[in-house]
Amino acid sequence: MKKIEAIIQPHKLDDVKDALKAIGIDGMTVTEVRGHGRQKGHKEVYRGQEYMVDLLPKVKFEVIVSAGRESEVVQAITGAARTGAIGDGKIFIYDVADVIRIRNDDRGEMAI
Amino acid sequence: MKKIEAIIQPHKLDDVKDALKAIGIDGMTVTEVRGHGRQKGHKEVYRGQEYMVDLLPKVKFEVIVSAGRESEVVQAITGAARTGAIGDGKIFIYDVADVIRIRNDDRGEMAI
Amino acid sequence: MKKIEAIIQPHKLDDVKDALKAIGIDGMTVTEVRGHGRQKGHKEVYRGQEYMVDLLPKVKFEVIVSAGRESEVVQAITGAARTGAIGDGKIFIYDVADVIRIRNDDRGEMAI
Amino acid sequence: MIIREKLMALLLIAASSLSAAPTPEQRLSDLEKSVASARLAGDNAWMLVSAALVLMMTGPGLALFYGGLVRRKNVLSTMMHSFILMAVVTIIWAVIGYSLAFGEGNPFIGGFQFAGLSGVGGDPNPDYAATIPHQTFMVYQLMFAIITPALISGAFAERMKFSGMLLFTTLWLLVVYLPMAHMVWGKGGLLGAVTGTFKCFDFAGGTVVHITSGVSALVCALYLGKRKGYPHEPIPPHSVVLSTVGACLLWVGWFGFNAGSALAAGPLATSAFVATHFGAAAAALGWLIAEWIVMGKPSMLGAISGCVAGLVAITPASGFVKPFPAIVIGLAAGVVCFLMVTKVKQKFGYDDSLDAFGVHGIGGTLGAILTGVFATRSVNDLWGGKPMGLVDGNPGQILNQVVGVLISWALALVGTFVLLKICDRLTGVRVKTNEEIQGLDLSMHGEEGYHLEA
Amino acid sequence: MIIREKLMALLLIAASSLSAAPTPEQRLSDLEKSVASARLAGDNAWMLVSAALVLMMTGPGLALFYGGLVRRKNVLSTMMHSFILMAVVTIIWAVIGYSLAFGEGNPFIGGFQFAGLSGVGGDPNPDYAATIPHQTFMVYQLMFAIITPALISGAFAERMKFSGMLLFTTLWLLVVYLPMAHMVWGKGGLLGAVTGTFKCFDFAGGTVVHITSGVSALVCALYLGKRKGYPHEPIPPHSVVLSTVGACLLWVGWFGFNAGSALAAGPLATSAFVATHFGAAAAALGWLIAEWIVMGKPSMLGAISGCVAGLVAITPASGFVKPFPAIVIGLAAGVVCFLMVTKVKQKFGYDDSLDAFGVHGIGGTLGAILTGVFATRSVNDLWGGKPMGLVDGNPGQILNQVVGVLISWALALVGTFVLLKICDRLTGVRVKTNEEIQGLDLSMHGEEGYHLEA
Amino acid sequence: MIIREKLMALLLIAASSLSAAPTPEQRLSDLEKSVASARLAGDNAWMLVSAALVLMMTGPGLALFYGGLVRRKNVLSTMMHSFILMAVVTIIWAVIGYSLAFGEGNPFIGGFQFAGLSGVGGDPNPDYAATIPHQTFMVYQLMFAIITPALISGAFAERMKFSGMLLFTTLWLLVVYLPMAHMVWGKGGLLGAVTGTFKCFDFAGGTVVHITSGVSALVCALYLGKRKGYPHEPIPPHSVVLSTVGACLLWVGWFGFNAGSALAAGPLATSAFVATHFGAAAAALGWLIAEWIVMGKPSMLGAISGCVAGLVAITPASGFVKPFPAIVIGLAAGVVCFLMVTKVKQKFGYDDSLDAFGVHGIGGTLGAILTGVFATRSVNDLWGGKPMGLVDGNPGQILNQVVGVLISWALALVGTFVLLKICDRLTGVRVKTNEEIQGLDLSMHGEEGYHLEA
Ligand SMILES: Nc1ncnc2c1ncn2[C@@H]1O[C@H](COP(=O)(O)OP(=O)(O)O)[C@@H](O)[C@H]1O
Ligand SMILES: Nc1ncnc2c1ncn2[C@@H]1O[C@H](COP(=O)(O)OP(=O)(O)O)[C@@H](O)[C@H]1O
Ligand SMILES: Nc1ncnc2c1ncn2[C@@H]1O[C@H](COP(=O)(O)OP(=O)(O)O)[C@@H](O)[C@H]1O
Repeated sequence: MKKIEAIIQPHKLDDVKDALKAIGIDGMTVTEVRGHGRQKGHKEVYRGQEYMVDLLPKVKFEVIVSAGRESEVVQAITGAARTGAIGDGKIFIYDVADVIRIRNDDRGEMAI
Repeated sequence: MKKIEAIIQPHKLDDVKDALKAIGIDGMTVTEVRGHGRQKGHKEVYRGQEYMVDLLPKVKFEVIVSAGRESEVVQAITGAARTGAIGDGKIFIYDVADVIRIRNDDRGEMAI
Repeated sequence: MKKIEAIIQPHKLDDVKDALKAIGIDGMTVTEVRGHGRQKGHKEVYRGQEYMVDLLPKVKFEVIVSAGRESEVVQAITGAARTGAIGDGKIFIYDVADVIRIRNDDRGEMAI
Repeated sequence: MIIREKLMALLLIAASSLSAAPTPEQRLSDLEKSVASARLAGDNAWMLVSAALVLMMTGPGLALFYGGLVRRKNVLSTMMHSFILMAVVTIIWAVIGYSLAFGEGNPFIGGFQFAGLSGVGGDPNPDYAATIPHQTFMVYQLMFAIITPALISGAFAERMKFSGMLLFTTLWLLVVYLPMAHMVWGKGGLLGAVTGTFKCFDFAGGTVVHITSGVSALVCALYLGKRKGYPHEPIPPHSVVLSTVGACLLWVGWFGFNAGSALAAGPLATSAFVATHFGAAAAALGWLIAEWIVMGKPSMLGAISGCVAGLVAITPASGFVKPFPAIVIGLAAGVVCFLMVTKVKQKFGYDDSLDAFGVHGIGGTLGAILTGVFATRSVNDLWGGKPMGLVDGNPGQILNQVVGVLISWALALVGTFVLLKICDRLTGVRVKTNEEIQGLDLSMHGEEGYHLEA
Repeated sequence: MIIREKLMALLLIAASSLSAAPTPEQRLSDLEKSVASARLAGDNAWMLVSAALVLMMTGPGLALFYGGLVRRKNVLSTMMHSFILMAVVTIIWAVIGYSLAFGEGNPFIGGFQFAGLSGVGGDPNPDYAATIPHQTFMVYQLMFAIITPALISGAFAERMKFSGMLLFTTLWLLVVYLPMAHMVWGKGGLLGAVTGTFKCFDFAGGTVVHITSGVSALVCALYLGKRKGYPHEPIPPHSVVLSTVGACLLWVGWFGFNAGSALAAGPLATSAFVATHFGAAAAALGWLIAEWIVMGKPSMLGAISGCVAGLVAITPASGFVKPFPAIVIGLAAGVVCFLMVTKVKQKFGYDDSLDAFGVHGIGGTLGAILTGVFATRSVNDLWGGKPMGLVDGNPGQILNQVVGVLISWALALVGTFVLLKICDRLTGVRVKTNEEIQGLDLSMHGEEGYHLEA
Repeated sequence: MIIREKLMALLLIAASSLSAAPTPEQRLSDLEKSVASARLAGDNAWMLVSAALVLMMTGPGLALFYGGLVRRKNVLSTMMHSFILMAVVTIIWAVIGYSLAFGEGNPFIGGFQFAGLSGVGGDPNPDYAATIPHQTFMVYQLMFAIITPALISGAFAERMKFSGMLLFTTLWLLVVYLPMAHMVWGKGGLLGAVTGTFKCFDFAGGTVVHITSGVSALVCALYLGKRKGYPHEPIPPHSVVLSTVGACLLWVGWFGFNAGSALAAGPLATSAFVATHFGAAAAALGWLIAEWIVMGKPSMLGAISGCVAGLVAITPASGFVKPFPAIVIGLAAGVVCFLMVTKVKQKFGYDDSLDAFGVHGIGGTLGAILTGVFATRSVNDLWGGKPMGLVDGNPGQILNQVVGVLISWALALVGTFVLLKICDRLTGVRVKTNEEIQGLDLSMHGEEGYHLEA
């Protein structure tokens, strides 16, 4: 099983969620994060005190899927999140050792 | 070493935390997340504009433990977080390559 | 590739960010979390109702790097985040199976 | 609108030019009329402002104070308790409420004389206030009827069903508030300060407003039972910031409540204003210092709770006491309510969510009795020179005050219990467990207080 | 400052001791003067407070009400719309605005008589208000001129360019507001209630304030187009809590708006105060109940939207109707505006972000017409005993009201459209897509509403 | 309470019916009394409202303005600075403060005549205000004594120890505020506008309130040193939204501050009201435009900072200048304070956390001097027809103003430094580093401003 972790632009949240649902992925966890990358930050000024905000609001999706669906999910996400501009974000993939459904102790693929 | 990542109902936060402490697990990190799964969302209406909220508030626990304690921790969490209803959440388990304690550069199991 | 996940004191955020930038690490994701460890929490009292807050505000850094840069990054973080007091935090290291840049489908090390 | 004034001005000019020279008699009687209008303008200006201030106490004042003290998931439902009463009580008041409180009836309840506000117009009603329009008096008193049931909501916050809350507060107004208001303030009322059988001093509502609401709050807390998780799980206020803003607005609005109860803008209003301010200040310090000593740290929540406790306790006394006694009353209220809320409540273990009983019930009772101690004819000579309170040489007044206190306690205890029973039958009063877990904002109102995602 | 009063007091003492015994004639004429000052003090006290209350409606009232309804990333830009108009309109008003509205001119616009506030001093101007300083009248009316364009901002929130907004509202004040104010309230105005060609009743601004702003809001919404994502993406209010606070402050401030429009602190002010309060209460209930029935749950946002709709609708009527008709007007406004905002808007699909048209345009129109139905000489005998509204026996008044409504609609529609075209050329009116995505707080103002990280 | 009015009414009725026909002489002297009461009602209505408005400036006004500007972890401790002074100063004022400021003493400080408020009752004190109860004057002035030390807290926010803050502000009130108030406003004061040795114009507190607090703020900032992390780490306001609400409430409340300083509801109050409003508006624009030009974007924080700067600068001038000079003073204050806060402060590098010096110290100084330029007898003829300010033909007044400015600067500089030294010894004034990192809400008060977890 794989964990697909995608950092995307906040305004793409709904699009990515819908794209995942469209390919039958129902389980997902979303976190508000802040990210730094190639995208330039912005300047904020308070009473003349300027400062660069270089940690920008991003949204992190975490989706655990069976290994076989990995590429399909990656495509759904990139398709929905891409604008072609710097700051679109990244996807990181990890191995998952096990999954347990709390409600009924289902294990492994069954629990996804 | 293993990372045990549990997504649970927010109102179970204290119960799970206490269950972990009860079995001697002191290190844990908690994040507010939003999740989508089998649990149905709710409807919110603002001036007649309805919309479905299908990302529900959840709490994510992350606990890194030595491999040997994995099943004990899983049991503590499921025991405390289970209500038997859809939405109880899931536990994901990952391998951890290394751990470092920032304070004193302790490494590996010693650092947990 | 490796994921380096550091839980640090919130007031060290800027120092750690700068330390990473100083060694040429530009990609990083930051999340507000709460943590429990050896550090004692604090007491809050509302109208005589005391309670112990034992989940303290922490900041989580996630940095994905090529395996070769692991120790350099760990050193940068510990260097910047250490105060020597309990509560300084921990670093967890995981293997990363793959990385994709959403903007242009770059894969693997290239995408970092 | 402006045209009307213009016409009047023209008439005035015309009058003064045409009628070559009015006789002195004419001028005298014109003057007598215009001085009455001038007096009315001054007093009415103050009373309209006071009415607005008392409305501001409920919304946004109390809505913020209580709204900040609950958890994020219940903030709107809590603010709704205050807000919707601004609407509901108004309609009841217009139809029948004002008449039952201030119409002539028996010593316990008013009659139907003013039902549908008939006879309540622009001319003063000298039974109540000779220098302001009767309508001003009516709308000013309405604002009191709004805030009183809203105060109770502090006891049932975070767990009362919205339909049950609407039914309960409507009935409560009719069964508890209106009789109590009539007894104390209505023409021929049992507890009237001048003509009552038991001459009870309650300048601005220690018994009518605070004891009735505070004691009813206790009954609600006991009847509804504890919130899920109380007291072993922490239920901290989601925003002491909002509560602080609310407390400040309550403090400011309370000038309308107490000094407005002089029903005119003369020296008595000023005296009540000063007593109110001094009482609030002393109580904020009293609570803070007690907390500092007992709990180790002085908190913002303590300071604002103290100021509210002081405002409650000074309410019945405000138009009867001098500045330094006001400080004493405030100090006492701050310390006593602190002990009540932090020690006594913990001991008995009932869940008065936002301490409506601890602050309003106890503070109101304390204030009502201390009014009997400190009331003095040198501030407000109601009895034509006869001594009024204990310090004035009339220890017996304390008994009168106790009678007022007992009647309001009894009415509130019995009335509230019976009404809750009825509402429980008709609509239910407590939400279901899963609704409580989800939060009342979503389960009752289908909305959330905050959407803070970027 | 205090020294002056001291001097006066000394003079008075001196006068009374030196001039051994003033003649009765002397005393009579002294009295006539001092009773006029006393009257002025009472009325002026009320009008200064009213002016302050109306300013409070814009800031923080409307700023909070609107600010809470937008997304977090646009909260400051939305509050700025209200706040900056407190500054901009003030300067325009001083230089030329007051004169164009209230100077003597033709039936459509005032002259330059009061330009630069010349001739606007401490003495009353009996054309408008005989018992308050002319300056008080001027500054009170200024507060109306501030809030009116601020109301429009509800339609263009979250997407209008700041420079475009400044230019547009400045021109709009000159081209739409000032003529309309002159027609209805100015000396010799076309729609004046007493001397106008079409005698239209608008006590506190149903046409002048709410129709002009509401209808202009519709034009803005159509001209600017929808916000990115609307309506398929949810755009929930970021804080109904803030909006609730704002609505409460609007309610309280509206007493200054409506009861202040009596321009004196007499019984008419009280009557308008009562009508205002009753209208707001009934409308909050009307909307809430309609929503409960139609949508299944009664919401806080519904209750506060209703109260604002009621306040809008009662505005033109407040100084002409009795309490129960005020309740009827409020109820009607609550239900109609609810349907407008939830059903009609959805059907047509325009994006009136915060429903400035649905509430102010529709509520204002409804109120203006119902004023013709319920106005009665027994409240405000403008026409020397002649019947006024339909219920008073003058059905024809409804036609007059319709004329007022049509003129204000026409002026707002045409004026706003032309001005938007011009501004679009000169500064642009809509932000760029990436600026809209980033949020106007950052893109227009370089700052954020909240930094909540620990 | 209502009973009393009733009795009076009965007496009146009785009087008019029994005493068949009062003589004209009788009627005249009755009229003279009742016209005085009527006048008092009007003026007292306004002054009680003004007192309430000035209290509202501190809480919630200033508490929100400052509370929004600090980091989330210090929001309560910052609001506490304002709130607790509402309590502490009140008690000091009652015991001795009022007497030391307004009792008769020497040119520098008042005597003990009014200690414990003895002799401060319902009758007017014509030394200060002949048409309002002495108690009204006392409580109105108290509100000024509350806000002044609260303003200083902007300089030591986020790092001052609570016990040290309490001790310091108590001493500061005694040593700096009371003497300054006496010199400028007290009977026989050195700087009194009419009878002083140096006849300084300060209508509502440019020197007494703003210079003393602003300059003391600078001393505090320097003495306490910078906050940890300042200036290299960003310390953005945690909620410009709250600060905006606070600024609006300050604006509204300032009408009570300035127009209330007329101590009556006549044309002078109106004139001060207008000047205040115009000054605030012009300064908001001044700062905004300067910021737009210099920094590239106009910000909400800029607009609200500007309005406060304008309100500060117009304070001493408000009862002496015409509307357009008020605009000039506002514009100047907006631009000068902007430069002060963004450029000069950066240059010198001291950490005046919330710019109490930059806004109140500089704005107050500017306003005090410009008052000497623009004061005119046509607004407030203090000197019986003699020219007052530069534009009035009395250039020498600027010197008088400079003397007032220098004395207040000197007193504030020396007094504050000495008191800080003392407090540092007795309680300590700065929190420990780990307390500062944790945030003062937790370390000083054991509570948090927000618990926003679901
Ligand atoms: N190496 C990395 N480790 C962790 N997070 C990263 C890394 N690189 C990028 N990110 C995350 O992805 C976001 C987008 O990266 P960025 O470089 O701005 O976009 P793009 O790759 O489209 O140019 C960042 O804000 C950050 O949150
Ligand atoms: N495949 C998945 N990937 C990531 N998160 C998941 C996944 N499945 C479930 N979750 C998380 O677990 C939560 C509970 O899942 P849900 O299906 O509602 O509960 P249950 O498994 O008890 O029926 C979700 O809200 C989501 O946060
Ligand atoms: N085993 C663990 N699993 C997950 N998070 C941990 C673990 N141990 C520590 N943490 C995180 O690291 C933070 C610091 O740990 P703590 O024990 O207080 O510090 P230190 O290691 O410096 O003594 C904790 O608050 C928690 O967020």
